[in-house]
Amino acid sequence: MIKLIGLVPLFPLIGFLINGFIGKKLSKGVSGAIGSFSILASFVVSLLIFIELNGSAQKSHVVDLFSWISSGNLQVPFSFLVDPLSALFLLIITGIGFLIHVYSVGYMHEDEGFSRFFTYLNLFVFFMLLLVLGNNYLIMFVGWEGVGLCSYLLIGFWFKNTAYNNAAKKAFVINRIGDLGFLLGIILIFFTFNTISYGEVFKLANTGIAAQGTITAIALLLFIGAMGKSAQIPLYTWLPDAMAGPTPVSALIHAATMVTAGIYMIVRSNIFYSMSDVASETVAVVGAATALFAATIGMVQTDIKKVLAYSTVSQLGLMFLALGAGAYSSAVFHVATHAFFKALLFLGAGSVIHAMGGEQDIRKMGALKKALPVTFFTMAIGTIAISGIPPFSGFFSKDEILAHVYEENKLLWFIGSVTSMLTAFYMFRMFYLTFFGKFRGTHEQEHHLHESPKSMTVPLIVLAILAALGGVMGLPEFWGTHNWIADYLSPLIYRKNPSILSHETEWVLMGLAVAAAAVSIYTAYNVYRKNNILPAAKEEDMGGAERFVYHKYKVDEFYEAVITKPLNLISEAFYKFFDLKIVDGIVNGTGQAVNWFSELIRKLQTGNIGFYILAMVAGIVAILFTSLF
Amino acid sequence: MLLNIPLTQYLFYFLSFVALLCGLMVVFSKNPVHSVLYLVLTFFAIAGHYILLNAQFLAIVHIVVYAGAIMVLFLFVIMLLNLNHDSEPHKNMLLKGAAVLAGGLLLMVLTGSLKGAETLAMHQPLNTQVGLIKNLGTVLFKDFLFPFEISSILLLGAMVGAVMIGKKEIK
Amino acid sequence: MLTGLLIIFPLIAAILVFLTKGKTARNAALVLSVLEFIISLLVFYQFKHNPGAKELLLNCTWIESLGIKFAVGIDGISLLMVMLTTFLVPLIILSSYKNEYDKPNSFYGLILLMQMALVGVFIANDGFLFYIFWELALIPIYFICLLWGGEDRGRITFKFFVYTLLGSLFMLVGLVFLYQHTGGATGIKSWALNDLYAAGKNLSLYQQSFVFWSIFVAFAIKMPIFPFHTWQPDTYVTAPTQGTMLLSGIMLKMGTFGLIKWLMPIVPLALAKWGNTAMMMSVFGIIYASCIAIAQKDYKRLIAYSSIAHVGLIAAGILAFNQQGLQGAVIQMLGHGVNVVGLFLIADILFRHTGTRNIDSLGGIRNVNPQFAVLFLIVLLGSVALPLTNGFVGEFLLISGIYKYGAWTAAIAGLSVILGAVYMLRSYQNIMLGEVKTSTAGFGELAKSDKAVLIIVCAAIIAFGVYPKPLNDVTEPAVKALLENLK
Amino acid sequence: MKGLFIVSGLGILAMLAEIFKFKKLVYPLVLIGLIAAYAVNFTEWNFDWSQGNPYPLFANMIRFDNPALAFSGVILAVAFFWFIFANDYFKNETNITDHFALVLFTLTGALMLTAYQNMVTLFLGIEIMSIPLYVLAASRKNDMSSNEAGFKYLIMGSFATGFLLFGIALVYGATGTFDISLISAKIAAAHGALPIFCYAGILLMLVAMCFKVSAAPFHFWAPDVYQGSPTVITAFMSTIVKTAAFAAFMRLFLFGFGPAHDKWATGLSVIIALSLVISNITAAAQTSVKRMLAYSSISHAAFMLMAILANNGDMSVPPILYYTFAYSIGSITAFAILYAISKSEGHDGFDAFNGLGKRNPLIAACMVIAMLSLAGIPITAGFFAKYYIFTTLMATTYKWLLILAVLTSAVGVYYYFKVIIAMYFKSSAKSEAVAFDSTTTALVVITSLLTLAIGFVPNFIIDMLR
Amino acid sequence: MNNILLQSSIQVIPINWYILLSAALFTIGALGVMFRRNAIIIFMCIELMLNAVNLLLVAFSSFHSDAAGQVFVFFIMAVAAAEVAVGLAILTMIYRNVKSIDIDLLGNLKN
Repeated sequence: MIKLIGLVPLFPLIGFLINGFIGKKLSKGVSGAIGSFSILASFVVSLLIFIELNGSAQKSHVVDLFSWISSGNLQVPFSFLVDPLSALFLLIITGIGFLIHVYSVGYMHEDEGFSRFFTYLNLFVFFMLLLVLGNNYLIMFVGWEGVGLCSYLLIGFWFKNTAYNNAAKKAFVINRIGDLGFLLGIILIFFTFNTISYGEVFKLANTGIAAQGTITAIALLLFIGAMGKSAQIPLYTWLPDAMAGPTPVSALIHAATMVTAGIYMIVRSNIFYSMSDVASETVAVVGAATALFAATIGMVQTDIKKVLAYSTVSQLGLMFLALGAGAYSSAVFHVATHAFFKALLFLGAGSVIHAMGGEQDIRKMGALKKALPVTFFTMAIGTIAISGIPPFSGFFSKDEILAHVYEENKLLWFIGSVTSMLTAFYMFRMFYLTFFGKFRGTHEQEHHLHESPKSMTVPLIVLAILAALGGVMGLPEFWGTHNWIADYLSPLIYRKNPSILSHETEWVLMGLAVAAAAVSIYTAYNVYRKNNILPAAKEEDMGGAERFVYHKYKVDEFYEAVITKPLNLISEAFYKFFDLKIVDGIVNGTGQAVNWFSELIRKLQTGNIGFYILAMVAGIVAILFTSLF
Repeated sequence: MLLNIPLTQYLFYFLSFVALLCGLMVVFSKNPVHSVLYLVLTFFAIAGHYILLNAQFLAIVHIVVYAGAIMVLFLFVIMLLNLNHDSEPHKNMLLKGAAVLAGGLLLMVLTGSLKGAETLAMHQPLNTQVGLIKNLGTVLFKDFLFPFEISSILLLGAMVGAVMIGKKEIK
Repeated sequence: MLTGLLIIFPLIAAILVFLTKGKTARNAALVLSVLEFIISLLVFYQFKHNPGAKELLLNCTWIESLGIKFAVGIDGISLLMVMLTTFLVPLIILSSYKNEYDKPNSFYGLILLMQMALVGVFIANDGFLFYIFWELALIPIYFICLLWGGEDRGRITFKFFVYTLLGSLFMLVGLVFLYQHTGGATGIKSWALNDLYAAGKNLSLYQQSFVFWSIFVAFAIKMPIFPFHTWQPDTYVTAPTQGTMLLSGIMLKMGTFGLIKWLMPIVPLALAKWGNTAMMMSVFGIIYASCIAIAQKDYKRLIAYSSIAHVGLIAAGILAFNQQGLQGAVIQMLGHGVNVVGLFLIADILFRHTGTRNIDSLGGIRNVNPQFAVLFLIVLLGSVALPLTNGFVGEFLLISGIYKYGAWTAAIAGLSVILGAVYMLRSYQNIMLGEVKTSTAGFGELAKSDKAVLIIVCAAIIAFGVYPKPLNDVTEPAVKALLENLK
Repeated sequence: MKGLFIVSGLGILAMLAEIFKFKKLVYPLVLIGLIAAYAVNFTEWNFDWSQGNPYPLFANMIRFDNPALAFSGVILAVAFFWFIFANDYFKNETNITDHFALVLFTLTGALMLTAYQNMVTLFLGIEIMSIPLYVLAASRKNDMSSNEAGFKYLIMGSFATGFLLFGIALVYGATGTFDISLISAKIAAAHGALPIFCYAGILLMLVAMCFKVSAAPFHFWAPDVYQGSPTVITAFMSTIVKTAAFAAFMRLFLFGFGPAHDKWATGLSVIIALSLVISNITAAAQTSVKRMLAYSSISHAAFMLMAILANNGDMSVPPILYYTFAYSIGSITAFAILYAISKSEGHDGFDAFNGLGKRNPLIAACMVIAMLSLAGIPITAGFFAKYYIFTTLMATTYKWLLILAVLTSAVGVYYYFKVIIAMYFKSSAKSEAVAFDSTTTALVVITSLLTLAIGFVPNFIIDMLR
Repeated sequence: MNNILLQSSIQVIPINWYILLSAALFTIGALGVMFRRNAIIIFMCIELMLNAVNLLLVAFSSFHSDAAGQVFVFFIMAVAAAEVAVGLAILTMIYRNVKSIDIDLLGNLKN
């Protein structure tokens, strides 16, 4: 079965081609079915491979397809690698991908770009699978950029809207900044190890043939790539804007899969980070900063998807914090659980938006509990999971991360803990404002409120189950239970730090985390449920600090002022002044100088014989004089 | 003292003086007819030089051709065109100054290049007979036969040209 | 002999086309150029199976007393350039089907004549022959631009002509200088490529520097790289679309090709001394042109500047002069050739359908013609070097090559990846996305010929992005030989 | 040698035609005569002058050795083309026979200049060539421009002759002979120990020759004379006369004063540089095509001088030979077209060519070839000519001149292309074709094809003298 | 007396003096050409220049005892005559047209 790994990306590709070429001629049902079932097929194959891999002793299988790029000793085969990490990601991608496809059949039913949507979505899955399946960095880069493209296409799916298009463009460009770092990292890897295939690179790196500085450089360059794709400071600003895309897109790409590519990449390259303290510390600090920063912004957002988006950024920051602390399997664990509950939350939000007729402002919602029971129930599970309440999945993964961070650095642990507190607070804030209290929308909306169709609710339910139970993958070892995921990934982790925490400390930490979450939830309950305090309806009503945070600390404005505007100014200056006036001016000036000179010399030809003869004699004298004396 | 210097030398100085003076007068006299006459004088002075240089035949030819033919032609044209009055407007002073300057420089450079002429050895023994008609004839019709013949083309060309130009255009 | 045919056939074709009248001209030109493509396929086949075959070489005496021979030959690099030429010319001809040109026979005849010169440049093995073809390529394109160009064409094409001619005259001086130093021991001077290589290596640093700059300037102007580029945007804008395609798609490659084959291996010492300066010019040009492209409103001008940026990257890759840089350059030359033809065709289509090329007054075409939007997008992705398009393979190798030369240089050169995305996506958004405007409402369907060209271009973009191996295989030995030569 | 006799005989025959009333026959006779002269010319090819002597040697006054024959060949061939082009001129002029005679005498002088071996023959050759030319330049008697041209040419020409003679006298004084091969031997033997006035003499002759080939700063006469003279005569001057002047220049300085190269080279290099700059730059500002061609001829002169400057002995001859031929046929094409156009449009400005691309496509194409050739664009003859000069000069220390030549060539392209742009880019009020008679058309096409042919296969001419 | 005259001047006068004299005459001629506007006088000045050359040639001829120099002078005379003939013909033609022989009036062809 592993030999047939090519099938996994092939199915979505076929789906993409069918929908892309003849999707318009197909009915929506057929088109949706092709899209969904191609993913399902992939999922099935992935599952089989996963099982086979678990059963076999050899944990890493390379499947060569063809030689892609070859230039001297730079050999880049198009080959796939099946190992625990990629197999796990395959499952997440195809599994959640399938659910979201199914969900989309319902969600996008009224949209005229229905088949186009599935085309893009299938293409996305194809690239995402390439990303995780590739056996070398360049294949990963192919998927990396490919998913960026799909993200671009899907964010700007409703292409008539200029704001959406801008968001899409922003996402692509910012990702490209990261991609450049990634690309340079790959090139550095190549020139350091003369290969870019994972196995060989890691083996060579482990022997320590590369200088420490080089390793750090590689790690940092790769991390730049990760920062772009996984929306870390300073390249995170595209992700909240990316909510312009249809909600299933937000769920699949901007929450569950694509944005975790950075984590995948670092886990893949964990050896570099283990070898370089500078790099891993950078990762941890950036992760922690992002986590806290995004969480604070999430506190005051009023758009349901924006709340979730900042929460995503924040959670991703948490994962990077884990990576920086060397807790690679914990990060992957959190990727998985986050995929479950964040996809769930987004889809739930989608269901809400669907019911509200497109309304996304939580200030205009409220009391949706009754009208949307399934949505309410499943979202409740998601919210609890993300807040870190046991025994839901988020609790285990987050706790594992925090414990590891505590080992490494107390300050970062503190930041991580504060972030979880804030997370619990704003998630419940959103939850209460959406489902409880009074309905604050228009009459018309109230009239139309309805639970979503089966195609949407079934995926919600499935995801809710996963979000609730996903924790079993990584039960804490100090409970005496088996941490499956840590074991599962251990062949990939080159340098492991044995845990030094005592069980007592771990219990205390866990207790603290749960208590903190509970306090947050209670506060949220108090404010938004019990006292029914609404966020300010208008910006003018907000306090100065709140408004500043509401405007995301004006980071976009800052970037605009520091990067975009100067770039445009430089462009204009280069063009209007430097190019047209100076460079071209010199060229044209030469021509004009010739003309001017020409008019001048022309005057010498006076027509007067006396002058001609005089000039001739002068010439003779000059030549005789210079040549003879 | 005086006798130590051969008469030839006196003659040379005298003729040179005349030639140069008349030459200058050609340039500076206002009336074209005067110029012609001065030029004739110059030619005579030069003819004198020829004789001093033992080129007697040439001296005679010189007088005949230049003073006798060419200068007469000049005079003829001057009379024909009725130019025998000094009506010539002056060149602008700048150009005149430049002309004098250029002329002076030319002279300077030419004389400057005389340096080293002393090294040139005179042909010994000196043959005083080269300028005699017999000698010249031999050279002209032996060595210089081709130029001699071909100069007929030159004269023919000049003749045809002068006639063609001189003819009144038939309209 | 096959190579000889490659040169002669377009000449015959050009004469035949000159003799036709009216619309038959373009059909004849198309058929003949396709035949030429088939010939080049034969050459490719021969080369693949028997690279040393006699059919691929031609070595006739021409001006024997001056050591000038009519010598042509094929190596991997020139083969690809020839393939590019023969592949693009039919496309260019096909793309003109919707444009009504008067005197079509002259128009197409000149295109075919140009093809001859271009092929000649790429396969010449003799310095003099190379120069002749080099100059010869200039004349048809000058007339194409002058006779069928747009506004202010007299001045602009003239500037183009003088500028490039001046460059090539300097090249002639450099080549003649080299020629004078050939034949060391035997004293028999020769223009043969290998003799020039040998002659170049024996020169002193001072002499090599002279040769380097005199020849480099010619190539730099042709490509063009900063600061020799100012003829280019105006010319691209003014020239008829087919002229622009020839200029940017193929003719530009003469410069980069020349750099690879006719300059770098000749002057190793000068390269060590001046390579940095040239590299800085190229790299600065990338950023400079990209920035300027951002400020452009006229779509054709935007592509023109983007082309300067791309070619700056190619030049930088060549100047790095290592396996990856050179191979990347060759592949990117192909990629750029195909992409830019696509882009200029798109500009032409836009202009034909809406009457404007100002991207601000366009918009929403995707609503009207989604198919065009998709084709456009693919071409655009190729030009921003998305993986699995032809642009990526080249760009990756190029940046690798430059990286070997200098990490920071590569980082700066790599900025083109980002800036390219900025201006390309901005133009795409302004032209295709958003609400329909009055100018674009009546956009309508694409003409069959346009669609065919775009589809072929897109297919090529994807095909060579996914499977560039044949290109790599062909270039690798040639590049290795060049690098060997330098040692 | 026989060619010289035939041509001079033809001249005399033409004179007689007036008297014996066979005016009508003169034109065909001349053409036949030229062909005969051309043919006869080459029977003397590779004649071994050291062996027996079927021709009188004239005391080494004149020697039709291979270079001389080659240049004579060029002159005769171009003269043939010129006569075809000028047929219209000979039809209209009243004094046909005189014109024929004068032209043929000039031709005689030109042929002499290719072969002289002695200062006397040099001097006579120059004068035989020049004096009828003065007349021809002034031959449009009621046209003030023509008068002025003739007069300017005459005055300046005689003035230059004065310098030439003074130079000859000085050289004679220093070496005691007029024979250029003996002079050469003497100079070589002296190793620079000759009196300075000898070198002054050489320089004065250099100046005089530069005057004849119109190199700056002795070029002032050329544009005025070229413009004022009848177009046909201008064509004659800029092709045949120029070729002859170069043949003479080359013979004198390569074979005569070659050993004193170090004394005159610096001066010549300055003259070349000045010519390049002044001619090209001034030409760029011209509005009259004819005058532009005059300036362009100065720049071509500068190019040919480069080969002389290189002083490669025999090796310098083929480049000049090739250049003169390439330049001459290019000029003949251009002048033939210009002549017809200025006759039909009434002026010779650039605007006269407006719209010619549409009006007379064939003629316009030929003009393009001529302009490309003059501008030195491959694969025309003009390119190869320039290239050949480049290679010759590249072996010397005067490489800086090449850079200057390249830069000024670019300027040169500007004014040649002004014609092309006018033909194809500018539109004319008139749309009907300019009348070209069939002989002119045929001539123009043949010379254009020849331009391309010898540009592509220059072997014949350059290998001629090996 | 006879004895003195028979002694060629070249034997007592250094050749330098002749060159100097010729140069001076030549320069005077050249000066005249530059200095005057009257075309006829300009012609005469040119004749003066040619005569300077003649004198020089004859001097050198004697100096070298070589007749060729003197023969050369004949040719110069012939040419001078021819030149003058043609020149004066052109001059009269011009005079016929403009009623002047002022060369500064001939300035239509310029630039």
